[in-house]
Amino acid sequence: MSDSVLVEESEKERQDARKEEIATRRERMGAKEATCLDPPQLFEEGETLRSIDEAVFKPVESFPKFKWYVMFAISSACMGLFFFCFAYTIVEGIGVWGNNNPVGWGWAIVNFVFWIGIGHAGTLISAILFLMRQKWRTAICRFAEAMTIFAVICALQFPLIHTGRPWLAWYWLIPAPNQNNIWVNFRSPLLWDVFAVSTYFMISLMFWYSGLIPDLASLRDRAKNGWRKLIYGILSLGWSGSNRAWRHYEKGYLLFAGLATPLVLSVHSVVSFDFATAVIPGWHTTIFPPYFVAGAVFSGFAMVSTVIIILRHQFNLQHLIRDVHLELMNKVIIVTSLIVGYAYSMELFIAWYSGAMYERYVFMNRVMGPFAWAYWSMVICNVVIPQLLWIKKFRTSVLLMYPIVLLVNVGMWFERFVIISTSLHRDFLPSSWDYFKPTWVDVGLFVGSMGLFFTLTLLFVRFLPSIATSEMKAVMPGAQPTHHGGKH
Amino acid sequence: MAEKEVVGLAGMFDDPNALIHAAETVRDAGYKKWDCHTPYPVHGLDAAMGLGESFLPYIVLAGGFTGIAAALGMQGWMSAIDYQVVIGGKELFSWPAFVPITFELFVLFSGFTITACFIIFCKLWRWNHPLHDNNIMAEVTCDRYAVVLEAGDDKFSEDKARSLLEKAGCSDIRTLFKTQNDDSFI
Amino acid sequence: MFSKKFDRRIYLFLIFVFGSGAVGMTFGFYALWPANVEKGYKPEQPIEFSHALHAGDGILPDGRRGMNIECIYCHSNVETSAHATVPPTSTCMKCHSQVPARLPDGSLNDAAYKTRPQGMAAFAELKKLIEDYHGAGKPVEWVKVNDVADFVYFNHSRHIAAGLDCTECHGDVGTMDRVERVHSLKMAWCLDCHMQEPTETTTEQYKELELRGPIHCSACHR
Amino acid sequence: MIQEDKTKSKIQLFTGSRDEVNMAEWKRLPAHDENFTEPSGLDRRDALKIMGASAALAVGIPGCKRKPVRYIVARNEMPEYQEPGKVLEYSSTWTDGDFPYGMIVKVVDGRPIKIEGNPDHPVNGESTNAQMQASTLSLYDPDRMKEPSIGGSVADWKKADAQVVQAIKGAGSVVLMTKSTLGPSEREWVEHFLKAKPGAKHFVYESVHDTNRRNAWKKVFGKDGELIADYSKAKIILSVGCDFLGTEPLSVEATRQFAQGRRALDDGTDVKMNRLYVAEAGMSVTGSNADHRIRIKPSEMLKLVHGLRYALGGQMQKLTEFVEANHLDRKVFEALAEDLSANRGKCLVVAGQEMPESVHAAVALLNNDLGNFEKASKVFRWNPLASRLSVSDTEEIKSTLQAGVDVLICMGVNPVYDWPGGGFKTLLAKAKTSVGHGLYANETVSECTVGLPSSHNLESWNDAVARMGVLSICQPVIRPLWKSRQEAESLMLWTQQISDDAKLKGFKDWHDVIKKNWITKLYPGVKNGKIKWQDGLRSGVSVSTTFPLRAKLDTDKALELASQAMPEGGAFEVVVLPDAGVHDGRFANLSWLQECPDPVTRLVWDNAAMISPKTAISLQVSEGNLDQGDVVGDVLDVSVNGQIVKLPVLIQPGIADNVIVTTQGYGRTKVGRVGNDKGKNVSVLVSGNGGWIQTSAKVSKAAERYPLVKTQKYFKLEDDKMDHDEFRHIAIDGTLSEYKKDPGFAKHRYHIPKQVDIYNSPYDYTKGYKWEMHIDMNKCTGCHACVTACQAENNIPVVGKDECANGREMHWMRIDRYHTFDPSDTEEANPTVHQQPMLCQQCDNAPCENVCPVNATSHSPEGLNDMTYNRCVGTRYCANNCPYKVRRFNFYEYHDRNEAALINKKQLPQFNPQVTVRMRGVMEKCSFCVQRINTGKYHATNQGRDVLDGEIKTACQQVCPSNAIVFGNINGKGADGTGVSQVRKFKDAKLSYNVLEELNVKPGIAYGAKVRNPHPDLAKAVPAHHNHHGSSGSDGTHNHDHAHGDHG
Repeated sequence: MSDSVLVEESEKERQDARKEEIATRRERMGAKEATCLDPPQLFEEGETLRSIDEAVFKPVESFPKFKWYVMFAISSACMGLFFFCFAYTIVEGIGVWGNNNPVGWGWAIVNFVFWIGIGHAGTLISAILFLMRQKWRTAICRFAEAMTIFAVICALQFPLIHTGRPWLAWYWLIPAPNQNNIWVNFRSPLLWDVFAVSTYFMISLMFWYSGLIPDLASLRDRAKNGWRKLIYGILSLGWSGSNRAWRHYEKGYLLFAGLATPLVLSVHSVVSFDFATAVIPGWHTTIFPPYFVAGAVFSGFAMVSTVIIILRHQFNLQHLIRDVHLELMNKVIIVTSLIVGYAYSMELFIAWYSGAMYERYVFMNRVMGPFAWAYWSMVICNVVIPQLLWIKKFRTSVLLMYPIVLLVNVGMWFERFVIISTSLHRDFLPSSWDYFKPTWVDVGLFVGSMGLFFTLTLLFVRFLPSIATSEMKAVMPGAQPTHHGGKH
Repeated sequence: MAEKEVVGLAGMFDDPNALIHAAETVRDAGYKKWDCHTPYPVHGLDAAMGLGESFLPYIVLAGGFTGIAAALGMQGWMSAIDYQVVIGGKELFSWPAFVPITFELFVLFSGFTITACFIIFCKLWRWNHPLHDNNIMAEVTCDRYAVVLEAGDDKFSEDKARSLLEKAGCSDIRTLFKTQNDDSFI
Repeated sequence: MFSKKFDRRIYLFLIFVFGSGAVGMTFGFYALWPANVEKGYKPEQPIEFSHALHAGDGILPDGRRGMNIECIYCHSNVETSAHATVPPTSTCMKCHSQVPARLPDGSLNDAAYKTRPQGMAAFAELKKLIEDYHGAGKPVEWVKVNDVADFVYFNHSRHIAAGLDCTECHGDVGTMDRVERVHSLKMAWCLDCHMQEPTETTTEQYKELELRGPIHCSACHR
Repeated sequence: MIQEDKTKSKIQLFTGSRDEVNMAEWKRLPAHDENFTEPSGLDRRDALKIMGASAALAVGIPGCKRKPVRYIVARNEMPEYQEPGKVLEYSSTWTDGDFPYGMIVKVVDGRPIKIEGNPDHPVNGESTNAQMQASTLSLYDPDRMKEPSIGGSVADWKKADAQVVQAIKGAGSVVLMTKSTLGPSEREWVEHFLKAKPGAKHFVYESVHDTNRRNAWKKVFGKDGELIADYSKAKIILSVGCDFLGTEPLSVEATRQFAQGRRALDDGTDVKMNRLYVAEAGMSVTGSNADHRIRIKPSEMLKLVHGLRYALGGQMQKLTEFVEANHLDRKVFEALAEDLSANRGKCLVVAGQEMPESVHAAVALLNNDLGNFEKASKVFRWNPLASRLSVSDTEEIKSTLQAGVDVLICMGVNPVYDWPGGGFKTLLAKAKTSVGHGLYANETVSECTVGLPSSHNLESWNDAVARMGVLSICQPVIRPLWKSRQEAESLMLWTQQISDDAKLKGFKDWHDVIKKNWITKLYPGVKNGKIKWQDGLRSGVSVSTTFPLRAKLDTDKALELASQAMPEGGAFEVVVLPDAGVHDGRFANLSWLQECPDPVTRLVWDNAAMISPKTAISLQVSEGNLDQGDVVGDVLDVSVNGQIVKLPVLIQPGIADNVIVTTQGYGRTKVGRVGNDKGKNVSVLVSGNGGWIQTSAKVSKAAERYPLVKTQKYFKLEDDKMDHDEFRHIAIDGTLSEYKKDPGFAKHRYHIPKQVDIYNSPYDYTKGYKWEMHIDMNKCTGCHACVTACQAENNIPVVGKDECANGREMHWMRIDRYHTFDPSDTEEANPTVHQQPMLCQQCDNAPCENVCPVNATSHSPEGLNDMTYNRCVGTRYCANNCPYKVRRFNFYEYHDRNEAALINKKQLPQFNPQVTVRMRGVMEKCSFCVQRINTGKYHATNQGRDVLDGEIKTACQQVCPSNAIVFGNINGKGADGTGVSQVRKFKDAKLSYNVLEELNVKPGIAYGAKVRNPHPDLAKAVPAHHNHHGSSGSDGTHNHDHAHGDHG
């Protein structure tokens, strides 16, 4: 950190350079009037390759602002609460939670599904948008990928701690040779979860890290301080920007994207199998896999917006993560909101149409029963409020969209809560019906997991580039040759 | 200071079009040991350098199929052969239930294969590079492009190479020297 | 900074980390692997009772000859009960209040015989039995050697009735001066046998399943 | 020293024979000074914990590799018959309760661990009730009184005896208060005592007794004794406030007989169905089994009986007037009158012990009118030797004590707690010396000058007479754990010291007395008395057939007594009943009984003011918002004779309007850590001499609120919000006429889709053992004995009130209760009650197994759904996925967690060594008593034969008084070696159905649908919902296959 001296350049010099650059670029591109059919303007005029580097690497190369320390203090305090509640649960038992007999799964699994869902947006933005050649993804993909990893880390805490004997669960869930000669049950959706989520974590990590390598190399080469150079040097694995490497890298990255896309669909499908393969009415539904995936994308985009709006403001990245990016994300939010809205109504319709009395009852109970408050919170946050985004003003104004994306996060948490609690608390035999009330430990674990997430996020923006500069550069106007070289 | 050993020649460019042109020139000149260094992947450069499609997908596919085989083998052996635990009235080899894990392992093995390929084919096991020693690396990872001709190439001689680069339109040509003594092992 | 030497250092570092990790794991697993831990457990007992002398028929190092007493003479409930049962000290006294003890050279200890039971107490271990325990009405606290976890419900009678010999699990106790655990008595070890081809003594149900014994959970755990 | 192994002992069942306790050996049984109550070393839980911990530290240091050293502690001498781990069964008698049932005590390594009924005992047979099951728990209760005390400080027996004897010797007036359940030898020694101390008075005191009835019978039959009803012989039964299936003393026998009278399942052609009418104010177990239930205020009971008498005498008008005055259903009464008159000599009218003498007289007259006392009728027998003494007049006791006595001896009674109207403390204080003898240092004993600890039932010798010709022995199965002595022996020793009679001094101890009495009284003149004594000990009971005896009713006297009108009812009436769990409070410290749900209300750990929904509306009170998990409800100020008790509200449909029903036995203050300060003491609401019914009470809503915990919160099979069609066919019932038309109506009640498996099970269940169960809901009365038996057998922890409130009770077996209402009954006043025992269904396609990630629950080739605790990591997924919600999770370390409320470590000796004690974080559930199955199977296999039908019984099956539960091998042969096993027969019966069959989980438990037997004229009204559903049943050929086929 001792070398966090910025590359000083006199303001005038810089402006001049930029003007010059703009002029040449315009010329090269054959400037013309913009039309509405044009792709969105992803870069401000005057952006250069170097200016991107400088903007993106500034937070990494300078001391953080006071605000960063305040935020870090708060989030790490929350993280402390998480680990306290974690330890308390292990020492005392699951009894310290609100779970009871019909409602065997409470907030822990809600949080698990919630965090996994958050994570999915990262992969989606990175992989699916990459496959679809959506250039606007470049500004947010790195951050979204990091968010995936942190969200999966948060999610992974819950399946472990929610078991009654976590000290055994962590290795009994792995098909490892043992003295009992007994293996795991491959028919259990929970075991599918173990494989799906750990695969997802590994793939996300590798995908994210491969994306980071060129940027780490940039950081290495910009570093003045020896230690910094050493660390980034080791981490960048000797990346030299060689085109012989880029050739495989590009292909591999495409393959990663191609693998991550079905993976992300499969992971949330597998998570939904936890419920869909059960016999409990309200869980046993075939609509769950697509419904969960759409919900995951929905909540993930909302979470990306929630964090990235603060981030770009904090680090003055508005010119790279532009309002147009936010607007595009809001469009995805509208689409996915409609999908989940469709799923909600379809669940009710099918429950009625099926004629199965237990199924019908569960959905009537969701809408009108003791957890109706949660159901309607979910519907309002997820289906009603996002419709405001049809209005352009709401899509583009940060102040107007921020409450909406926050509420989508809330709503998606409620969605999982509704699915888990309302289905379990009243199932087949009325004799076992009961209600679920959380305890302070439940709340502490949820708030604490937020702390864990934001702590990791803050460390990430402090030490690693939060925008993929090499990818940004590649899609900059004028960055690619105007005529493609071929065999002449 | 003793005469330094020349390891290559680097031609620096500011414009991707010029780079493409230069690459085509070098390619046509028949060089084998040379490379382009860019801050981001430049479209068309592979062709300009005369490089074919990457062979990565075939290796990855093989890795993926290994994953499928491993998953089915593991699940089948553990559930139906080694210890036959009867679960929920299902057959011992109840394959529909094994599909999710098979898919996940396909992806996982493919992912590992990609990473392994990265390390091997992108030479991510090699930290040293002559560009570091000649202060060119910082430029090519930021905003400039370089065509590097290695001294190891059969056709390489410093003068010919320099003139080739000049012909390709390069105005900033730098000689790459071997600067560090690497004889000792540690 | 980034020289070939640098690369080599990194390779060395990685080799060291992964290598020591692998060695450590291998060693750790071997050392902690329950079968390796459990086997060979040979604790000191409150009375140095020699199974070799009582149950064996070989010659002991001190020249005495084993008496070849049937296991069931002392472990009398093994055919009817879940427990083989360690005998009460009164079982020892059935003989030791009557039979003369032998001196290390194998000759009869006539003095002991004449002045029994006080004379026999000359033998330190027998003295413990006769005076410290049986005489004082104190039970002997034998250290458990062949022990399974509390959630394992092993039934001796069923195994004896199925034709197993004591030695199949307990080893050749007749050669042990001090009893030692020869098998891990872990689940995997039990299954080695239970998953074998059925024998004649196997019940019909398990014959159909082509098993020697049951392998479902409630057979042993409840 | 009593265990082969300090840490555990594993036992083989079925090797035990019922043996006499050799006296010499008995003295060697473990006592308090040995390491019995403080097991050193590790127990199972510790071992489990260490396992877990060491696994958690899997990469720990190799040095700490071995588990803790464990020992085998070999005895010096093995007591006769004992083998380590072997179950010894001793015959004995239950003297703790209000009726001396015969029992078998299972003893392992010197520890009594389980109680079963004595099959040789003619009254209860193999069945028991819940309280008997808890006997072993009370034996080890660490809160028992452990040594004598004088003036509040600890003393030894010598000193205490000296003081008592001295006080008696110097006293002018001595009062001896005992309980009513004294055995013949005890009664004899009370006589000896009274003879030895002239001026001494003996009072019999109980807070729950049947003396009202006994006194009435004495008056109208002219002799002391009791009428014993045989419910199996009656075709029509009318209960006038009589809970003969619940809290009445003979309920175990009555339940069996009642169930014998309701046979529909065994064979479609052999239907035997009595009809039960119940007129009651509260909602009792009996009422919940009624075919017709009449909700009526207690003050109207006498009029009801008289009305019926008139109606039978042809004066229907009187009955009609009564019916109309009480807004009752005239049709029910017409049906009742018709049924009674059509079944003369084959019907039964019984009145509850709470009823005043006049009602009993009127009922006797009614029975007499119906010819039930005639010789040809077999429904009643006269028993001149009742098991219990009549209690003394409380006014007489009061006046005697108020006059001041020198010595007051309270033996096994607790009047300070339960004296009617309260205030015994001041009476006690008037005695110069007071002696309290009790199991606990209870409210009375702690107030006495001399407090003496009584030995427990299982530590005592005694004899008991169940009825004429049934004499049983109570023998100790363990030496007293504490420095206690049984009450009778104290009385004997004191009598010996104050008496001059040399004959009395010949007895060394109470064992001598019992032995001598047994030999000389039962077998006078028999030479080899000792053999007879040993036979007696072996079987536990001596039965001589002197029955049936008859009594002649003195109708004039009966008419006179029956004309004593009951006081007119006020705005509110209060009925105080004995509690189904803690009875009169004597079992208050037994956590099993505290947590055993009330058979009717499912209330645990409390008593309450039970009121009807309509009364709740008029009083503007509620139970709290149960929908939102809020159990804190309103409290009522119930005031009787100026005494106010604050009782929390429990709304129970079926209770008569404006009647408050509550139960005794709560509000104990000095019983122990479990029972103290639980519920409210309602003894102040009772007036002396059996005044449990208060016709003029004041009731108002109190300011405070109180949480009441029920283990079941929802009782309806349909939901209000839904269409009326949305009826859950879980507990299926039908009427007798419906059954006769279509015996398989249970399967036709609703549409079950065709079921297809995509997998074939690897097991062939048609061969070998396949354990299955059948539960006949026709027989089950919902008495909850099975719930407690299961708890005793399987080491099931008690969780406490707060945890129950959170829905975390651990009972492996529960009895679900559902209410349905007639559509015309909009107030939900009079429910039709369904009782359905619910336990693990051992599904062949078990949904729980599929979801366990670690194979902790899997299927055995014998059809059992195995739960392997040691493999379980506690994901709770299995519990979620169980459609029956029968899996229970250890949210905490319940066996250790709460010192005060729960079974703590000192009760460890009660644990069944055959069953793993589960640690925290582990799922558990009913295993079909797999420990019994395995040991039974080993036993048979070692002998080279198959298990016989009925050889293996589950704990719930064994205890069930009505034999509602049948368990066995579905592929097996009958007990006689031919045909098919009983469970197969029952499961193949047409009435049998599976709960939630449409899920295709293939449950291993089938239920026999309940056949109700309403009067044919009234059959339409009950049950309520069936007109809407399924096939009409009019087509007799509409069989099961058809129902499947047409929609598949």
